[in-house]
Amino acid sequence: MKLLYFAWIRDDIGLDGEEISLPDGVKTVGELIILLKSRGESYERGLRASEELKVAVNLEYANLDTPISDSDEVAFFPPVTGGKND
Amino acid sequence: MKLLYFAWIRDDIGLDGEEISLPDGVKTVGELIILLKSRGESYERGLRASEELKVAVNLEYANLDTPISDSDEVAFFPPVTGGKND
Amino acid sequence: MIKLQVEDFDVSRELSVMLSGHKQVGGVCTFVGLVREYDSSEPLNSLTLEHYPEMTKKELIKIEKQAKEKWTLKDSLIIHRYGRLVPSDQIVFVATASAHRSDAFNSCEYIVDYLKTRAPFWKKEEYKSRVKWVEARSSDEDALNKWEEVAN
Amino acid sequence: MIKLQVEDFDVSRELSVMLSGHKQVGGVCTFVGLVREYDSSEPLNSLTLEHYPEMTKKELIKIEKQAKEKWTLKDSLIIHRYGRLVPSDQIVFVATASAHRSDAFNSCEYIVDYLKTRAPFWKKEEYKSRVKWVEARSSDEDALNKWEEVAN
Repeated sequence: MKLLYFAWIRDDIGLDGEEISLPDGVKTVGELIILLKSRGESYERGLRASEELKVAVNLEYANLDTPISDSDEVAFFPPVTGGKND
Repeated sequence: MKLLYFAWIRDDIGLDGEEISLPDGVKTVGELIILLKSRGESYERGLRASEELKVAVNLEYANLDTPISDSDEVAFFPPVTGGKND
Repeated sequence: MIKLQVEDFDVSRELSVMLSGHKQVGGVCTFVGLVREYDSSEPLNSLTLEHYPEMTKKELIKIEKQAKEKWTLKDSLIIHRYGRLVPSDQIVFVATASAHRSDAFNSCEYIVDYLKTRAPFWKKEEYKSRVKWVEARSSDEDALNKWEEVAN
Repeated sequence: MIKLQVEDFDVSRELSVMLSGHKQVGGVCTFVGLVREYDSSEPLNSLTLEHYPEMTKKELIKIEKQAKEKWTLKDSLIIHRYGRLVPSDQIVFVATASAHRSDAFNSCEYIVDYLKTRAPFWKKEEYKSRVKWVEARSSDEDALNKWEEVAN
């Protein structure tokens, strides 16, 4: 599975992305977040405040219940602030 | 008094404007229209359909009751169609 | 700023002149009105815009002032051409610059709606075989009514 | 049409390319978003726009498609820059061309509102002494809600 981290989540985790193999029993975005947070403080910090964390699975907005598989691309990012700074 | 005619009103009357002296008893826009219409068929036609006729006295939108005097500029024109042709 | 002119205008240049010196503008909404060729059997040769210069200027200044009272604008610009134009020519340009985009959008639409019904311009369409004065549309008056409701 | 680019854009040129061949366009509404310098004690040095390229493209195509389903448009264009920008730089350009001006205004504002909340862009502000990620504003979500109400 391909993971991507953007904006301050990337800064916190210290990686812009990584490849992982999805362990058995991790079948949703929510379960993936729990798994990643268990990897240490930088993940804990980067993926804090779940309600402000946005997730996309294969380029589509997803939520905690969205099912995932090993062939997916999952991106984690903060609420978007595009367009312009008004 | 200075009179101005625009768009198809000018085409009908055959003048883009004229100077007239306001006779006694003509004290409003409505009375001025009656006076002008009495001048002949071209005025009758140009100033027909009073509800679609727009009038400005000294550059401000006016109505039939607007008072006028000999020093005023009075313009007659159809509903405006500016901006663009959408 | 108000400009009434025969000449065409360059949108980029007008925007950059307007924006120079405004560092707190977050967004600019603009509207460009063009001479439109209707789906008709007859192609439009030209559109001639006649206006009442002194009154047009006065009305446009008034419309711009009202927009600046209703919304928080850093700057605004209205350019209106007159004279003989051909299909696809630019007729009118309205630009409103604000710190916040909703102010820019609303004020720009407001100015265009008012301009269509208050500014004394008249359009004469020239086709191959005839010349025709364009008649006012009631939908333009309807467009104005929505702003009255906002005001009340 | 969607363009994601580092380079600046010229509004006049983009408009004339978009409009060439559309003789029935009566009006074009555009929005230009700029890097804004806030009234703060500290001047803004730069704004860096990061994005998620594949997803951004997909989201912008979706937003444009939705706008074209809701309103009658002759054409539309969304240009969004990314990378490092400085105050007063152009960030985003949205243009919608229609036979009728209300369709142009509404669709342009719709696209800008959706773009602000759906397109995966993040902004990092660089000041003399600090660097700061810009946080999302709830007023952007509010701006979206008005379109939901229109839809219902």
